[in-house]
Amino acid sequence: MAKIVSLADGIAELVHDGDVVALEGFTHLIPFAAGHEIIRQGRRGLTLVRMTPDVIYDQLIGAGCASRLVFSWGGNPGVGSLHRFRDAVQHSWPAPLELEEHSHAGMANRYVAGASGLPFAVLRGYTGTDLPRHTATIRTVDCPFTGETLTALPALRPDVTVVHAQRADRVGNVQMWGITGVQKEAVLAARRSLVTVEEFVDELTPVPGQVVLPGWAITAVARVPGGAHPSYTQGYSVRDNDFYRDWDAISRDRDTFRAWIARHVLTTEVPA
Amino acid sequence: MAKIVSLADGIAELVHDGDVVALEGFTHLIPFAAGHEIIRQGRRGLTLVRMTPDVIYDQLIGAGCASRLVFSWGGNPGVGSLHRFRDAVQHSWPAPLELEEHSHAGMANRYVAGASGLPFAVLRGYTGTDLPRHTATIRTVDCPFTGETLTALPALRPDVTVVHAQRADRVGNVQMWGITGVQKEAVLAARRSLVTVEEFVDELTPVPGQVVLPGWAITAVARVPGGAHPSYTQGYSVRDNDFYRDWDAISRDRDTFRAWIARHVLTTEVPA
Amino acid sequence: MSAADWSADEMMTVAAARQLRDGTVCFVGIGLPSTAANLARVTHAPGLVLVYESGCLGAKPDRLPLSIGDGILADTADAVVSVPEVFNYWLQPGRIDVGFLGAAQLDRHGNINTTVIGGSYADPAVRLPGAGGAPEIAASCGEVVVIVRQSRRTFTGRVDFVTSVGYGTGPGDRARLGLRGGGPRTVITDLGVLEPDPATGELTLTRLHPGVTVEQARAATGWPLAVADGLTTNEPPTPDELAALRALQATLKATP
Amino acid sequence: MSAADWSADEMMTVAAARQLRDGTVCFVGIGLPSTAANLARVTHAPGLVLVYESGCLGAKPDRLPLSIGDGILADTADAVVSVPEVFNYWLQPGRIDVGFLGAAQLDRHGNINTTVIGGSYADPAVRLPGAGGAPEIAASCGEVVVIVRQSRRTFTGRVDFVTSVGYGTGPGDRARLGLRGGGPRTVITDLGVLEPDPATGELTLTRLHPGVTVEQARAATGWPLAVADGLTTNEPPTPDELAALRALQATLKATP
Repeated sequence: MAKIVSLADGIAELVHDGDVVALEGFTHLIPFAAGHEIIRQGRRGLTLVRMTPDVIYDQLIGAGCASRLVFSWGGNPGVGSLHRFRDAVQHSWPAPLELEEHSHAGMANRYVAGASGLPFAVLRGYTGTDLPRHTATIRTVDCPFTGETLTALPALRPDVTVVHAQRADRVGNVQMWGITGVQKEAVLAARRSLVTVEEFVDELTPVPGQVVLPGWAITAVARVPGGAHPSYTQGYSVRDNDFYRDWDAISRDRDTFRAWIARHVLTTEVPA
Repeated sequence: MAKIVSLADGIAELVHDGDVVALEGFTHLIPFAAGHEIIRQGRRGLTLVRMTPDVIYDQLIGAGCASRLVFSWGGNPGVGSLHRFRDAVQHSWPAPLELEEHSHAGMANRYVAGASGLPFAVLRGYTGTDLPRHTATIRTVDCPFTGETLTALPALRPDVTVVHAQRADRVGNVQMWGITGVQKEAVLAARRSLVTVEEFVDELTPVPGQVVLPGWAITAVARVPGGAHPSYTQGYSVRDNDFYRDWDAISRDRDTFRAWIARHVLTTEVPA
Repeated sequence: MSAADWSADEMMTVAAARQLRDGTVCFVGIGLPSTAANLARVTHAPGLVLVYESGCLGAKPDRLPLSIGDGILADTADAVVSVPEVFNYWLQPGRIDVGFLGAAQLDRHGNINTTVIGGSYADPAVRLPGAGGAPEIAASCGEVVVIVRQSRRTFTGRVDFVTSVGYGTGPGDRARLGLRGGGPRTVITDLGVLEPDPATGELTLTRLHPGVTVEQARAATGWPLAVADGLTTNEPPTPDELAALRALQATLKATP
Repeated sequence: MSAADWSADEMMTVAAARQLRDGTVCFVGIGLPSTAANLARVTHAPGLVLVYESGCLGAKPDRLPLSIGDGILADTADAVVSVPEVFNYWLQPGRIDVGFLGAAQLDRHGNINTTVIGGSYADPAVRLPGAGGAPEIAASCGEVVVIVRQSRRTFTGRVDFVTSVGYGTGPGDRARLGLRGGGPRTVITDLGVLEPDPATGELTLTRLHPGVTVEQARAATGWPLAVADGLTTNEPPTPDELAALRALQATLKATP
């Protein structure tokens, strides 16, 4: 049975300096509010894990929370580059950022292996690319039946995974629907987990396309209405596409970025 | 886009003597009518694949369709033994039945590997049991990162998989819900597939817990109302528990069994 | 209540239900395990989480399911997942606290046979259903509870086929094999309860059901049965337990 | 229609849409590929199946999605599956006929770079987003269509980083690497179309857009561009194609 907590308490209890932290959500249901709370609480030295480090990771990186990034695609979807990510990689600002770079298929399978209690994943991937030259966590394994060589990747086991979902019931069973990405796997792969939800309800009426995560498989649930903004929560909010476009200008300059964080993250619970 | 066929044409076109055939359905949605059509068409030398060979495989084995069985649990659920299966194994009646025996976890993962286009599956399983002494398709693989030894199994790639579902639309998109077992994986692992459905509808209204198989991933769909009887189809029919109990007596004796098959399978399209 | 008021099977089921602590997650097979788990849920363990291998997580049936894939399980589950998922995401990583297993043969180290008896594997005297989910349940659950009627045929010195591993040939075997779960901590029979001796891993009689003697238990065991120093006698079923159990079993007959 | 009536980007998108046969299954990225695939669907290929890596199979959006995880994709899909499933059950086994890819750099053998440009991997001049789904799309789809604006900076003799494999260093490389898909069969630019020479695997100019010259294409290519013997000129966008494309693009502006 998951513990019901406030966002601030949940982050304080579950996310520690130096942790391996995954915030997942594939365009939809990105746990922005939780990311902002991590910035507010000043976490340092995090290894951030995420298939698509987009604006939320740009913010965490620019705010100096991260020392390492495990990822497969780092961009502002539909807009362009992540300037804080680039600045960290190209100029070590505000701190050097070590990269562990994979493909989507690889990251997804690494979470699957983690969720399955296996030490590694097998897939057809990476072959012929330059990724294995630079990423130490890409190896091969031979099929014991056909002899064929396949790609092997180590399981992802974050210290903590944070996701956002539509709702939860009073014992912390979590329900999400729409595009649910790799969230189930990311939660089950982690040692601890925090789910932010739009609301608590007495009963989780079944919804087509739902993924339900039982409360006993989750560490804590926090009510954070609008917790995915500027990402969206199907059935609750729409994506703030303007914000994603605006982020390009906000994040391009270090001072503009710092001013934005000071005003919208450090001084408020949830950004307007 | 799946082809819409009659059951008889579907079986005639897709199931050939000597094929590796999987009929899946986990208590729910077992494609009995399709199995009966295979008996009526007199297929021989089949390798039957199924996690839980229950009454439908008892019938196929007793009718002489099978020469090999790949499985993980062969019984009449909640009732007892499968007498035709036992008779084939213990007395080679009506024909010898070669066994390839696995566990549920193993069979499920073999389908997953087949559906994923991988030659093998990795799991924690079988260790310390006597299964690897007798089943050649259980080997080991070492994790290239931790050195840990895990169990490896070859992918299942049936020539044809047959499943039953609630309904399909006019282009053969198939919708099933309730307990959906390993059916998606079994269909996607197969070279060809046939889905029997309760009905065709113009539009597949979303249903909580649904699994939708796109028509372009299925070979053929046939309308067979009641095609899961005496198993059940959630939302359409309930399980005929009496039949499962009665089967114990029907199947215990070779002649009683033959008379039942003659009367209920060979002379009718769908058993009453 | 006196022994005349309840059967040995009822005592066995009640003893199994008592074994389940509230709030734990339990992997349930059909038959006695399902009855015991549901009895626990309607008596002392309302927060018991039932997981069925058909993919039903947190099923809360208001009648006994007739099969592992009974529609009532899907209808009342917190989540219905695929069969690969239930094994890979839920059982394999050790998320299940207690696994229930039956046995056609059980040996002194808690190894279980549900595959073949007598003859050889290729030409057995009796062909049984086989493994199902049992090998991985036995390997991966926090602990295993075996429910089985006790007889010399079933309780054998060495099983004819190891379908599911208990303690192998003794202590250390599970660790050597890399099995992560705790193994069979409790064997509940119609005569009493056996538990592994921590030093030897051998199943030892630790509790008797009311009215059963050590001699009866020894007579129904195919190896020289060790008896624990602190041998106790189980409390008989309470009227509440018995009423709840019989109400549950009546639902079986009421289901078409 | 004359060139004054449409832009080079419109011609590129129309040419890409024409490449898609009705009834095929197409793995679509956001931006130009999504626009082209949706244009094909509203014009000549109503039965085109769009698969988005966010897990939406058979999406039928009535406006252009703004991101790969736009809610309109889930709302209109035949099925929404998890991200692991879309890669493992749908892409990896070769169920996708056509994969669309963009490129920051593309070399003469169709290898693609979307990772780093200049400097070293550890200290690059420009850090790009990285691989995303591209390496496995390039490996496993029946064929790949690359859509990219042509310039000497982008069309380079050798990519700085191989993110996604085209024909490696030449014919035979894909087979040697065990890549099961056909590789990049078509590269569509704002100037024309390049296709691999079957003998060498080298991208060769096979079609020009109306009004574009071979010299322009050569000037925008960082290697000595081979020109096919049967070089043809694409039909300009038809009024219907152009109207449909502009109607689609207007939906982008209408979405909040």
